[in-house]
Amino acid sequence: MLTVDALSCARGGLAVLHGVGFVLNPGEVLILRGPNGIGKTTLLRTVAGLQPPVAGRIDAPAEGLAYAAHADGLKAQMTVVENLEFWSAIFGGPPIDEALRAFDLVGLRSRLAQNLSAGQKRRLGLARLLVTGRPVWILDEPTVSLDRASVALFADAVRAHCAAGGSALIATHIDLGLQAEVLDLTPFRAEGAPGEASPRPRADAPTDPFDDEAFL
Amino acid sequence: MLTVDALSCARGGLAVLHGVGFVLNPGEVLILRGPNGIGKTTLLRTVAGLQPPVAGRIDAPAEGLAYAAHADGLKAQMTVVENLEFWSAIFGGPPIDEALRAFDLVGLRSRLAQNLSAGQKRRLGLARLLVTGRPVWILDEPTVSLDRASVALFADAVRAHCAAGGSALIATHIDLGLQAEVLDLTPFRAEGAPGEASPRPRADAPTDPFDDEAFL
Amino acid sequence: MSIWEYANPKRFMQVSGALLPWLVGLTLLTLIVGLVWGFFFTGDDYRQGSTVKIIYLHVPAALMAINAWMMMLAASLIWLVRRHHVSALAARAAAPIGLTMTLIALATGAIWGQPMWGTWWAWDPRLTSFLILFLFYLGYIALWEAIETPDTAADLTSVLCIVGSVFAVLSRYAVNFWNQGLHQGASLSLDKEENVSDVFFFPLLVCIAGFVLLFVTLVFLRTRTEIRQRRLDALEARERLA
Amino acid sequence: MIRLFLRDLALGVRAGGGFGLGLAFFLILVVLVPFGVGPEPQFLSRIAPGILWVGALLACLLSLDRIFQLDFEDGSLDLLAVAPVPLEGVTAAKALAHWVTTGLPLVLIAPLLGVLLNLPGPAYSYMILSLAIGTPALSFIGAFGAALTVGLKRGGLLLSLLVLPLYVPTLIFGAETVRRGAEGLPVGTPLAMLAGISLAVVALLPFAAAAALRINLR
Amino acid sequence: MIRLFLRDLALGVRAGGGFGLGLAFFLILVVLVPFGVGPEPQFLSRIAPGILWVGALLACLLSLDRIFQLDFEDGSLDLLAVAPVPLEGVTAAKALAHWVTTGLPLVLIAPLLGVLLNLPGPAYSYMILSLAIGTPALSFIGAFGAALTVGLKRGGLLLSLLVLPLYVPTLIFGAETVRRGAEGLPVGTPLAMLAGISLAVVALLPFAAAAALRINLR
Ligand code: HEM
Ligand SMILES: Nc1ncnc2c1ncn2[C@@H]1O[C@H](COP(=O)(O)OP(=O)(O)OP(=O)(O)O)[C@@H](O)[C@H]1O
Ligand SMILES: Nc1ncnc2c1ncn2[C@@H]1O[C@H](COP(=O)(O)OP(=O)(O)OP(=O)(O)O)[C@@H](O)[C@H]1O
Ligand SMILES: [Mg+2]
Ligand SMILES: [Mg+2]
Repeated sequence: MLTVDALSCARGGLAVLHGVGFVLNPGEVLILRGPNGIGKTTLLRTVAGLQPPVAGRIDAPAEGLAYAAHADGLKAQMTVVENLEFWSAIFGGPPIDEALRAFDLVGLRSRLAQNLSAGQKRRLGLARLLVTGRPVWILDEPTVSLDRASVALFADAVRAHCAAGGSALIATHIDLGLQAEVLDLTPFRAEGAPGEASPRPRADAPTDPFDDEAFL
Repeated sequence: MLTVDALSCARGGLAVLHGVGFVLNPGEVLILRGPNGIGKTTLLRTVAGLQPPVAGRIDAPAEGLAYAAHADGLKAQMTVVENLEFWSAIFGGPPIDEALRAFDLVGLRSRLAQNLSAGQKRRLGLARLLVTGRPVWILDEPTVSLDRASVALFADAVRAHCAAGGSALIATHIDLGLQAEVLDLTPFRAEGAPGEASPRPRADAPTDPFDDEAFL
Repeated sequence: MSIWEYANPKRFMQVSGALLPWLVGLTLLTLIVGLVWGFFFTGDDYRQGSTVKIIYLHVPAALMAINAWMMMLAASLIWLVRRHHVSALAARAAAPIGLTMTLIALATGAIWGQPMWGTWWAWDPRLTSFLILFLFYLGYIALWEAIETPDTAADLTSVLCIVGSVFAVLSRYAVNFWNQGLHQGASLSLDKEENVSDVFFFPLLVCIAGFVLLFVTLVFLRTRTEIRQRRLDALEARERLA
Repeated sequence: MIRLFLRDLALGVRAGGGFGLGLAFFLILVVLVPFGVGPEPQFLSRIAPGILWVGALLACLLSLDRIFQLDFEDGSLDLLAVAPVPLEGVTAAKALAHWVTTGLPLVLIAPLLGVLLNLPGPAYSYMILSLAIGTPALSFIGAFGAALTVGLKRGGLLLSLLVLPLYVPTLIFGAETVRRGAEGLPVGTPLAMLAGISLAVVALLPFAAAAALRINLR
Repeated sequence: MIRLFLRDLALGVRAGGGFGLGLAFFLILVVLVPFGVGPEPQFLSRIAPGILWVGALLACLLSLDRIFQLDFEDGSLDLLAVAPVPLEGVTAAKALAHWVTTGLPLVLIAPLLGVLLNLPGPAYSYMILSLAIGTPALSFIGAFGAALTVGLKRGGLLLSLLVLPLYVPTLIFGAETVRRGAEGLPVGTPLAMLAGISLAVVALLPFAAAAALRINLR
């Protein structure tokens, strides 16, 4: 469903991860782990197609990905229902009732998004995934500021999604209680990347005279 | 050190919590728990003096509180050191080296804040607490997007703060591994507040004819 | 029992509800008498012809436009000092009425200006400061609309009203300095020689009284509406949350 | 796409930055100019076309950063970029929504403000016509500028700096149309040029804007 | 407080909205006006004082929302409100930083732009003087407006609507000073009024602004 092969990605012009590879099959969940700053967000944005890879290959179904990031993409001046309906219309996805129920938002239907608490906002951001109708979910720390009950709701939603043949790629620091493979990113840290102890060979002495690493 | 008595607070003109009371002594940590939307953020803002209480009393030392919220108050265009030094100068607090070390930011000293990852930003936001030199910390979900190692750093910082006679009031959903009292906010939910089943008496039939509840 | 009793929403609703029918009747009576007297039972002016009759709309509207702002200023101060919700809502209620009065004065003035000065508009000090007043009303109303939390909105608009008043007075003076005008000076003062002749004067007084009553009536009505709106919002919010 | 357009309309109206305010700004600007240059009527009537056009341009400019900035900040733009809609369509829909909330009301109120500035009688119809034809170009050029600066924190002034030179041709032909109209000269050429610019801009700039957005997102 | 002022200066310069851009906007506006009203020199020289003043005012206005909005969004304002510095001082420091990054450069470049608009010879010194005295008032009034609208998402246009009428007296006295200077008339009264307004505004409005901020934060 989603195949990533020997992928390198960069942020701010600096290589962050190097040689990442994995395969995500329908019905599977893959959890990305790694300390803060290793490059999880960068990897997910690259896979989602928001930035080009430095090297390597990403095989994803055309129009098959749904991405949810640190920011939720909610309009403060629109209500919960309006927000969801907008995204449903854009993606041509399923109707929103199911999504409202799955994330326990029915009681908040007509509240403006700006009047939600941090966790309620996050639930709405996750409900958006359901109305995209996309098979592959790419999630960056989805459970931030959720309480235990809401984390369980989220886990249920992921399970239901996988049971229906979908799959999910999730970067997270906490245990979601999902049956999933875990990919630790630490071994893929690019040489010389932020926080690395051993510096890579000096830039003024490249091995290949035609390959200048200042322009990677 | 901090005494809160029969406190009611409101958000958006609507009562959220009712009759909250607690005492925080030097060296103590109090953890606030409660489901999403119960009013933790509202309570903390009220205690920090950012919004007036509807009723009740807050006894806090003058200029004794340091507040850290969902947003970190970082300037994207300033470096880590510049950000910390600014807050240190404003609060007239201790020098910043200690704070940099405590949150493992030494290697990021001269990075612009906008080029930090989510977790690194959060660490910087927490380091700010150390340079305020204030005895009472008021923290709203401080560990959002931190990895395990960083959560441990944070817990160490809180322990050191308490050992030096400080205290902390922390709203969080996860277990910080701190020795602390826990206050569950669920029983203090105001009548008619979000999620409450029994509606309060209708507005057009208030018991006291001179008390109009639309204007609380 | 102090006068502040009436600042209680419940009490205000009771009293204003009882008063309103009388006010409406009195307003209608005065206005009809004043306007009919002015329009049909006074002769034409020897210089201005029948256009002079615009005065019966123009002058009262202009007076009320200014006084509405004064009333808002007073209500804002009361809100800030004593925090009586009714006074905040009364200020909010008065703003659109003041805006309308300003518009009426501007429009009737423009219509009058065409025959009198040969132009719809001139950058005369009084006209100009009226235009600025119009802008102040617009900004004040826009600020009320833009803020969602009622008490916050009341506080901020009150601050704006006070600061705005100072600047409005300042503008009035500045504009005077900037251009000498075409517009008539004040001619209603009782001790002046060149008063408008009595034929126009008495119906004009009745019209002014009518406009004052109209203003009071409308403010009462709209304040009641605002209070009900506020209660409705509170109910709806609770309903949604329950 | 239509959904996006409608959403932006709704947000424009709700978010405190809707119809009324664009108008209000235009109004205020037109009121301020006489304070600056003095109140003589024959004088005002000479500069009226230029001032009205410059005013329309500035009213447009002030609301430009709303086009993409908010969507960028709250992450909507990331999501739209991976949504099954072409980004060119997104930029066009947003520019159009901007025009309906900003340009269109300006066209409608311009005659009223013409009175304040003593605009000569025959110029009114040309004023409306030229604004109606020219303001879409302002919105689409502005959307391109907004797309270029979207990543920058509060790029408001940078945006103005980039966009204003691009506005020059529209401004010249627009104001020229009204000036000629006021003096009873033929207006065919400037009006045709104005229409040409508008058409070209509306047809082509969404592509440039979409390209700029893609670059800014990565 | 000084730290805050310095930080705001540094941010103003770094954040892509610094010195250069305020100037550039002013420059472009002054360049656009001849396109709008036509190029006759004696004509331009008559409207020059007014246009320069209106331009300064708009350049100021465009950068106003930066004063508090960014700090509000990233939470700094909450933190400053509980910090051991009076909020009045915070608003004053921020308004001052705004003046140094926006008003001051305008004062310095105005003579250059006067040349473009054919400003009459004797008016130059009055132009500089009146701008130097008047622009601080613009920044402080603007800071008050920004404090009123800080909670509102992209309150840019609302801010303009609130602030522009407050700018009227400053504009009148400023432009009047230059106009009289250009014609060789005495300028004492308008200049004194301008100075009076500036002093009063700088002394009093930070209190109103701080009050508005406190209300907006809760
Ligand atoms: C748009 C244009 C106009 C505006 C905004 C305007 C505004 C005002 C205002 C504000 C007042 C009340 C002043 C006060 O009592 O303090 C007033 C009064 C008056 N206006 Fe106008 N005016 C306009 C045009 C005209 C014209 C064209 C005429 C006729 C020549 C006129 C004749 C009068 C008269 C006779 C009064 C009563 C003066 C007095 O006794 O105070 N106005 N106008
Ligand atoms: N312009 C830049 N220059 C240098 N390093 C940068 C720049 N921008 C980002 N980085 C670094 O790139 C790394 C990858 O960041 P990314 O946001 O992908 O991390 P992450 O794994 O998502 O971390 P977190 O768990 O904290 O969200 C970080 O270490 C960050 O500091
Ligand atoms: N304008 C409003 N009208 C009605 N309810 C509101 C309004 N603004 C906020 N609320 C509600 O007030 C409650 C308290 O919000 P608060 O942010 O304090 O919750 P919280 O405990 O911090 O939640 P979280 O854990 O999700 O951060 C929420 O249920 C929220 O939906
Ligand atoms: Mg991340
Ligand atoms: Mg919260």
